[in-house]
Amino acid sequence: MSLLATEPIRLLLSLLCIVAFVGGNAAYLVLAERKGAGRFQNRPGPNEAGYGGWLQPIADVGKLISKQLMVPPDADRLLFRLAPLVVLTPAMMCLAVIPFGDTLVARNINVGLLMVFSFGSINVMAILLSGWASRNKFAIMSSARVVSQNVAYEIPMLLVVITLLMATGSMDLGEIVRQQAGGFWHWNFCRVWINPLMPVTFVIFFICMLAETNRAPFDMAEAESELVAGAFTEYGSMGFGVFFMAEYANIVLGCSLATVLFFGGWQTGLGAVPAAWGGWGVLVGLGFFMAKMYALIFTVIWVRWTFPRTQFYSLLNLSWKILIPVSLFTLLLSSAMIKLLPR
Amino acid sequence: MPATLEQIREHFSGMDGAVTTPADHAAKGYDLDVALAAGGVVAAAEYLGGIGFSLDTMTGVDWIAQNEMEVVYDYFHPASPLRIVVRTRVPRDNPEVPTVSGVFPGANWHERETHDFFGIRFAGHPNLTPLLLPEDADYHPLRKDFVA
Amino acid sequence: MSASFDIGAPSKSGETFVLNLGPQHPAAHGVLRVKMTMDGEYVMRSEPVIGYIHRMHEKMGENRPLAQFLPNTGRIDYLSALHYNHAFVGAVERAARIEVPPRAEFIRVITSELNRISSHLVWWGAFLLDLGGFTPLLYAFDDREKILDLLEGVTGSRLTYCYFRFGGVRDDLDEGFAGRTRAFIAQMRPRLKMYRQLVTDNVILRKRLEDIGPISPELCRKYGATGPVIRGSGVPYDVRKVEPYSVYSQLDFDVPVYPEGDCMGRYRVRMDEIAQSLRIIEQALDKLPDGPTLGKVPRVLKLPVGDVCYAVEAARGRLMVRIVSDGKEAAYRLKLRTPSFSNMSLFEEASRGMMLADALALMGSLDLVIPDIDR
Amino acid sequence: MKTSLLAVPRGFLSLLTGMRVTLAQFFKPAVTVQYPWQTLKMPARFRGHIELIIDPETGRYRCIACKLCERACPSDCIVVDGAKLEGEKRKSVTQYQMDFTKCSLCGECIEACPSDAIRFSRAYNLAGTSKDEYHYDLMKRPGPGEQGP
Repeated sequence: MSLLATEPIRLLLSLLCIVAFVGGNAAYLVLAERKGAGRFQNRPGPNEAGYGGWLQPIADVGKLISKQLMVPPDADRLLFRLAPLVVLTPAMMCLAVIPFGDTLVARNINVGLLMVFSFGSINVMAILLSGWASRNKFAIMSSARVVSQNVAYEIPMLLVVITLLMATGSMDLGEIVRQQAGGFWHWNFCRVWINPLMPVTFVIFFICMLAETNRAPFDMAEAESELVAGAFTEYGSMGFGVFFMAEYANIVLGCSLATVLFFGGWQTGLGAVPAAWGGWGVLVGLGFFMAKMYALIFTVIWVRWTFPRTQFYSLLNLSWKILIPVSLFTLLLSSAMIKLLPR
Repeated sequence: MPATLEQIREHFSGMDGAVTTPADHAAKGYDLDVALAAGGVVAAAEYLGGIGFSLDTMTGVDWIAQNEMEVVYDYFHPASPLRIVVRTRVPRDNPEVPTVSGVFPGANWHERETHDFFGIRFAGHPNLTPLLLPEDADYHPLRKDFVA
Repeated sequence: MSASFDIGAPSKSGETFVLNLGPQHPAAHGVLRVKMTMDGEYVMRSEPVIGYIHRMHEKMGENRPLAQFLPNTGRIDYLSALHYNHAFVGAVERAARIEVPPRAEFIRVITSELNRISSHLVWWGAFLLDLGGFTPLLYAFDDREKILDLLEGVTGSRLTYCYFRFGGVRDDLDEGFAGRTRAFIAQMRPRLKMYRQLVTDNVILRKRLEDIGPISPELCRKYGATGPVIRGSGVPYDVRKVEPYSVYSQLDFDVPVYPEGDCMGRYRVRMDEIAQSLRIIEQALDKLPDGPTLGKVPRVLKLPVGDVCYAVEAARGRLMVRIVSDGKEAAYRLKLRTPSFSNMSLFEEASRGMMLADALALMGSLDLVIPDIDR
Repeated sequence: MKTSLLAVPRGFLSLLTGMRVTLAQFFKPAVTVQYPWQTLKMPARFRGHIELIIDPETGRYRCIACKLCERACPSDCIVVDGAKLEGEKRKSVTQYQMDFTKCSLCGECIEACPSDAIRFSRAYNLAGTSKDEYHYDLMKRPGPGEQGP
């Protein structure tokens, strides 16, 4: 017992949990996405493998693993194999600081938010690597697009996060959640007295998250009707599988972060969990966290199956001409309100 | 206002060696049939293009019995029901017709196709390479003496 | 000499590379290859390479009796097979002076217009797929399935129809067809509204299509582009109106025209055409006369010597069949003027200097069917 | 680009409208058929491969082996043979081969038939592992007595 309580063991266990969480989510979010797409398109989606298709992810992974990992001739062999690892690791690292419950956090550090963003930026590096190493024209065009896209969208995303930080005064994700305790009107999304544009801030955050994770309508990295499969054109087998997993890991991360920042993390929104529930209270909190996170993930899927892809340049226009000015404005507005209005 | 049939007919009657035959649209699908010498097709295209006609299509016909190749140009007008057919015959052993792709860029592909199928050469064509047939094709399948 | 054939737009960086789009590419919808000289994302010059599925239908038409060419007509443009049926039987009827009973003509119009709607629905879905929207395709196919069911009841086939015959149609409408078709029309109209809400009004789509790929009427004229391409450039050219065939002159319908000439113009023309086709079908069902569906045709059909043309408005534009006859059972020369061929030929000039994604939007808006180009 | 300030919220609203449309579809039942667990009934005029009609009175094929279908076929996929049976004026079919790999289901043969002896079947669940499986001997397929109405 005492051994379990020691910090390194606890950390190791938490990391294992995160890996399992990411793996399970990636596998079953693919199924959820396909099922969801099916529902949006009036069809059942995959339903042959197992009851209602529940074994589909296992069949998919089995298929991917059994295939040969081809490295195209003249490709940079090292970078080509490295890219899938580089894309998946940061997402997992970031999840270590996400507080799923009051005490359910792998490693609580007081600059958690900063860590999420610094590791999150490595994602673009991985796609750049894969595109470059593939030695494929489509892949290179795709990675060039992805770099400019990610640079463009990191700015408004950071701006809205700064807006939020002004209100919270802390980069500790646990602390940010604790500040949102109480009724749901205490969630940052609803705290219009700090900044009347808080919902707009969330929308900007959400759009940027879609763009950062390269999801439709901003899926420039893949853009299957233009660039075949973009940066992943030459990948097969689990190399492609890992990119796929990373996409979902990034979605999980983005939606978790949105839950923490805007929707009160593990807070129920109905008041505090009675202290008498003890350990069960944490589980209730976890349940609420997951419910909010998956609702956001559903929205991400919903958006993907509704809209056509944007053009590359209107994507950049959207960021530089609309999102950045608006987020700058919210930044100014909330700083002014914090200065002028009594707390 | 597009030119009337009479005006067009009058114009072509003035051309050297042109034979114009009016046709009943309901029975033939076109209004005027103009037979020209091969040299006149560019002038015809320029004239028809100038009064707003567009090249509908062009094709060859292999008249093997007469030892001649015919090239048929169909013109349509986007604003009037008039259809003009311009045709010219060239000897089968040396089928060469000047290109009209300078007047109608759309003729570029039509001429390449006609060259593919009949082996008719279009003098002055910028890129007379096989279009529908494989790039190394040296046969002309719509010639009547073609054996697969 | 036109210089436009070999000189592309000026390069911005001075470095170019060649991108082979196809023959297997998700946006080519078939085996079409476009050799693009790119400057980064900009298309400097694009050279379509066609003929991958060339089948020499014209030669087949020359070595078999006319009636045996009928199954070929359904396989040139597999999305609007009935129009090709119509053009071919129309040409033969014109040459042989075969009378077509009025009921057969109305059935031809009804089934052709249904076919036009189904073709436009496939285009709509596939075009949205080109633009990265997946869901509309499934909605379009759901509606199209209903049309295919209707046409299957009449013709027995779902895609490559061989239904029109010289002098009429093979079978009369099947029982309950009128009722089912009216029910479909009533169902389709709210769906068109849904399409508008989901796609046409969508700001992303409008940003992608408005002012993209402008095609001027002059460009259409130079290349012989027809159908929704020329109508999206503001020219009200529709064979059904300009050169009325069958019983179109008895039916009241509008020709949708948008003067913009951009991808959105062509998009709107096709969406409006679906509504107009519904109108035509409704009227034709109201006016449908009784009577035979097949006129008198000699058992061995020989066309008189001479040539004849017959044009119809296919879903993609002006389709013309020219038959040259030497009095035998088979045609001496059979020429198919297919709309996609001419529409595709202007891509080279129109795509110059565009960005890749926009060039593909332009290609999608031309509504290409590759076997229709290659024949 | 002309973008008025109002264009941004308007564009956003159009996105929400689109999302409302897809959400409404989300709760509608699937329109697909789960083939092969569910199958559809083919319409009366469905064009399957051709089959020989058995005369219900005599219980024999109506075909008189006149070979008009053979001649009418655009793709030369029919081979018919017949013989005169003892004491009969008409010929009877002894062999009716059809190469379904070439058939384009145009119906020329059915229209050419003077004795209404062939029609389209409604067989559509056709799958095979080699081309040879589609060289049909129509006198064996389907066997006499198995013919539907």
